[in-house]
Amino acid sequence: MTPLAPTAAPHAWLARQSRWSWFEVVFWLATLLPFFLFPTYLTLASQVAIAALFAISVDLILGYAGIVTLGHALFFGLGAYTVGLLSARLGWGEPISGLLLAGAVAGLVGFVASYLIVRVQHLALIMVTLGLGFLAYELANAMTWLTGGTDGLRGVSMWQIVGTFRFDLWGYTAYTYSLIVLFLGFLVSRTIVNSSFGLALRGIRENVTRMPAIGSDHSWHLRKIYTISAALAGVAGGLLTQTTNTVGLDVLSFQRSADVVVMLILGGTGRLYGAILGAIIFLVARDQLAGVNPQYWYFWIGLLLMVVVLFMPKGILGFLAKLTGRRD
Amino acid sequence: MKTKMMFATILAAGLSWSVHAGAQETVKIGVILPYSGPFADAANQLQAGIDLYIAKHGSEVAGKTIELVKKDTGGPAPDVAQRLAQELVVRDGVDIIAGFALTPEALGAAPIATEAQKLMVVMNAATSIVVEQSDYIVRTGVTIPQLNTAFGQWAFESGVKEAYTLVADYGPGHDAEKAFAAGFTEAGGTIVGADRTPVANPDFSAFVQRVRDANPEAVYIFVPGGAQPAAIGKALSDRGLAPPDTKIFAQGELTHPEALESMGDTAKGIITTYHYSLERDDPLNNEFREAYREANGGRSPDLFSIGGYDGMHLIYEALKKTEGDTSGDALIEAAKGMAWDSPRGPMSIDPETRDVVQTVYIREVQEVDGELQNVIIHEIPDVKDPLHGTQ
Amino acid sequence: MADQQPIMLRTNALRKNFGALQVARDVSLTLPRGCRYALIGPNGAGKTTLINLITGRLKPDAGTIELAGDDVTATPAAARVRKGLARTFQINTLFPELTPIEAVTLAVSEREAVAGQFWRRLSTQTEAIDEAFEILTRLRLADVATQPTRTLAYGQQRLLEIALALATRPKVLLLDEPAAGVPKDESAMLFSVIAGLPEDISVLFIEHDMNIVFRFATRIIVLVSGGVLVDNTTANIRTDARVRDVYLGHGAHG
Amino acid sequence: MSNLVIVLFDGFAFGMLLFVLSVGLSVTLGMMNFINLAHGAFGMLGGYVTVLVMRQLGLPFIVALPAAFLAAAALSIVIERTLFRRLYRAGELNQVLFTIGIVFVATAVATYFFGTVQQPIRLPAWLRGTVEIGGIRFGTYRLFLIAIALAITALLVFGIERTRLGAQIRAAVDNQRVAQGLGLNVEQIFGITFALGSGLAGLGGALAIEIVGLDPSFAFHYLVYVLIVVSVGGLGSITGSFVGAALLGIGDVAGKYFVPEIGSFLIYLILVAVLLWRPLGLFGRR
Repeated sequence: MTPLAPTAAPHAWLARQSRWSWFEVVFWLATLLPFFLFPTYLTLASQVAIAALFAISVDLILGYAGIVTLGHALFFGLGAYTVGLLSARLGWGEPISGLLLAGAVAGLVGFVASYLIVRVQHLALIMVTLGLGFLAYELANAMTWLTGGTDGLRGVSMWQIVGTFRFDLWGYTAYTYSLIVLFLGFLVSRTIVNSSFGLALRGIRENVTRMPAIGSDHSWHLRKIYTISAALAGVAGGLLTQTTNTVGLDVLSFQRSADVVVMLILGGTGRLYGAILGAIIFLVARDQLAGVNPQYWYFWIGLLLMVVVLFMPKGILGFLAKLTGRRD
Repeated sequence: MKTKMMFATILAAGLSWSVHAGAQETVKIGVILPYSGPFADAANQLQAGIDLYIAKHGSEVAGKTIELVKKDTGGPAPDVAQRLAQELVVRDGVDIIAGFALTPEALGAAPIATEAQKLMVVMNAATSIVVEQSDYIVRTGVTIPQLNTAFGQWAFESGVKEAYTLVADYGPGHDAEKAFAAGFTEAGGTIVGADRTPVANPDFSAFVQRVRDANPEAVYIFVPGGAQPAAIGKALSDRGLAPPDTKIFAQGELTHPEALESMGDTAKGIITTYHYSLERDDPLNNEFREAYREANGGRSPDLFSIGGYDGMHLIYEALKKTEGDTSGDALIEAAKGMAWDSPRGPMSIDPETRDVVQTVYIREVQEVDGELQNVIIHEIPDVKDPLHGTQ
Repeated sequence: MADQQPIMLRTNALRKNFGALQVARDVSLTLPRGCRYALIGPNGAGKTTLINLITGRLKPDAGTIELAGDDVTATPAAARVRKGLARTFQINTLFPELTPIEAVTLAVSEREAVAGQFWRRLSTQTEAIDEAFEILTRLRLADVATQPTRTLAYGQQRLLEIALALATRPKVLLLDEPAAGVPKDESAMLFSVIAGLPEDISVLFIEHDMNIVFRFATRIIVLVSGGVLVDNTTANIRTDARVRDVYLGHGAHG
Repeated sequence: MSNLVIVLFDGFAFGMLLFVLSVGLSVTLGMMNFINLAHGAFGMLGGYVTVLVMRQLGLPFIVALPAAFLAAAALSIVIERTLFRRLYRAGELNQVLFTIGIVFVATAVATYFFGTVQQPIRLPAWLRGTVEIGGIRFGTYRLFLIAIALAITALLVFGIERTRLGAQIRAAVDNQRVAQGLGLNVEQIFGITFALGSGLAGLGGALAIEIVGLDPSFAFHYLVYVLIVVSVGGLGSITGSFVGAALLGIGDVAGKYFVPEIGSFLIYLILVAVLLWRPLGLFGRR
């Protein structure tokens, strides 16, 4: 190694950590491929984009701050119901303001919940998130007069985006719109993880007991990222409502909370792209396997999860990174 | 904008070509069901009904071949059902969408039927409002008010004056509670108490004890099929709530064959309302039942099976009537007013509401030749869903 | 000379029990500005416990702690650090996957209250990075500044412990066996780094090697069974018979 | 008054079922820190073995119970030796992902062999109906459940307190490294404990059929209840699991009885409240 000028070295190195690589450029260009290659898969693609955004929101807390959650559907569902109720009960179907409000509502509840979350660790943390998720589900079921209960909320209809683009049957609008929101959400998340705040989160993940000894009020950091993550999950939920015109209790279900964690670990945590890759692999595999056999597809998904753990302990993206010899 | 138009043109061209090419000899039916997840059993039974109909009547109709495209929601998941319906139309070029064991999934897919102008056959989802969501929906299953309003009326006429209702705390349960209470109170009866049990409820003892405390003349029960019927049945008998001291009324799920096997003699005397009665002695039904058991390793058909079976019948007959025209408008016109003899008994499609009209059977669990059966004690013919037009 | 300096840290009758075991018995200490004090005592004397009490990791059952004249007994650990009370750990307590430059920059930005800025790229926090690199250079860690901590040599990790503490710009620095596990020749180097710390920092260090203690400490506090046995200048301790009996008698490496 | 007694009794019996299902997970989680979300799958296996033994072999229920225990224990040994062993040092997330994968596979396999239908069993006559004690009718099967759970608790407590293996297990739960230092073969102890815990889950699955039924979704559905018991009770503690399970069972049933409006919330409210008050669970240490 050639010695670098003492001050330039760390700056250059740190700048390199957050620089856009050509992998990323290629990846985002590739997200446009469905328009050309799989035009009949655009609705699936839009749901993949939504799941990816949701998985990114979980990656922010799980992958970067080490908060394991089995109840993040709480915020996804809040966003979904916010948009749904706005349209069905108040007649407001404007998509962009709806999304912002979905994020705000979910973020607000996330902020309140974060006071509980930072009090517990390990198994207790997982179980508290799980408990809160179930409480939200049961609450939505109990408030059938508002939410429509298990039948789902009826009467949701979205206006055209910026007054021009109608949500069409083929999913052009849905995918374009979801992709743009995903990209924006990704940019926000990327900015966060590459900031000094992101560094503090990694510090918490790496060694939470050291944080107070360097003067860090880490529970405030945790509350902050939890709130941001909740807001992002809410946006993802709102997006689902807007692109499907439906909201059912399943947006709040334990299944959804568990699936998103599975997607994230599958792809690889703490990398943002792992969340996206995991969502793609999980949902596409599921779609294709269920197409072959609608009854037993989860056998193969289960096998996939086991194989990934045994042979790619850092997720699929971690495995790929290792193959190409890149630093984590 | 320009490129977007270009995509759209290419896509539309591609689509119309594929749909056109397909339309020559096959009729594609997209089946949307929760094949995996908590409602997998419903999906499997419904699919078995569909398969039996095709096996029996061949896959050729009106000169075309029937082809099924199955899609799993893993649900209840209205958003997935919506997407799958969209994909079936756009990607697979189906002519008809069918299935729908669960109300939220039918509601999710309904707008697609309207937009794509495709016939949508709801084979089970049992909430009244389902058929109102699109002009292209027709239902071949049952509606909960249809079964329970008439049942409530009959219950009062049979001499019961006071009843307690205990239903699962979700859409269908709420509907059942409302429908039974409406029929019962309109006839002159009184509801002395009403409780709702959590949908994912492993243990009923607390609720049953509440019923016991109220000591009503009769209790009306609605629980989803699966594990809960046997569980609540046993909890009732453990608390000494059993006919004839306390009458037990329920929708037919409570006494399905597996539940009867598990409950044993304690099930005797339970009275249920249903549109399909397994042991009803009728040549059509006997043949259907035996063929079904043979094809499914001895498993008996249930409400899902008969919904799927009759749903296929409706599709076949409608296609014959339109001579193979698969447009949604032609098919829905053909379906309106259609009447036929099903293994469940005579049934028809209401030309106004496109909803199912059928006989409601009141049955009592009795021992016949050493086996517990639901024996029909009363029939109410040509029952329509009482809620249409009232909401 | 140090005795004329203002008192930076004072503990008044600190007491802590773990069940029936008394691990701190009315410990009263004063650290003037710029001091170089050593805390010695046999294993289990309660030295680390005392540091944990002072830094707020443990709550005392009785007694008070003053930092630069302010009572900080009820102040959370992180806030004490921000007020200028830093420590290192006997067992490496680092961030394995972070590089030293990242870890120290983190500590600097926590001090400067910019660690919560999530909208600015880390690499644009130039001042924090400059300062972090300056600290690393001072502690001879510049060469490994961009390697993950877990790949560093053990001695380098010990230095990083100190670097992290320095990044908080402490007024009082408590070093819990900074040379623990470090070979003898390297530990001398390590202490020469400590000796070279800014003169206005008050340093209290735990160390077993009496040669090092006598060389670097101006005053020595001997802790036995949770209580202060002796608190005196190095010169006086050398000749104190009690210290020889209870502590040195047990062997300097006890 | 008699209402209260019967509600407490029913709740306690349900709690005991949860106890048998979950105690194994509590001990293995406490010992090896291995997060086994497939624990419920062993319960499901026990259930299906019971159904097979009773239907195909025509053997009585009381014979099916030990068969369920043995089958689950035996399979768990195989899986522990071949698969789980590789994951002890893997992160908790990988353990979660892997064992969820097993749940998926187990569910699919159960569907393949048994279909999605409910599997009813016919209890022997002496377990059906009710017994009247002091004018209150108690469900016979629930009495049986309580008796079995108490017997298991007694055996476990006795075994852990008084036997050599028990002492080794205690040592391993308390501190794995120290136990290893004392020359104990921690992996072997863990293997045995794991088999025992899975066997108990299998037994729990067999006992559960009568109360909650059995179908392929069992593994996933009851996982949630098992996790709640384990976290409320505290890891590695048999007493904790017992008290946690009893508390949840009674809380669930009593809540539904007295305030049915929030019946479905109560179990989760208890969960969150207990963990915020005592993050390590009621009897958790460390």
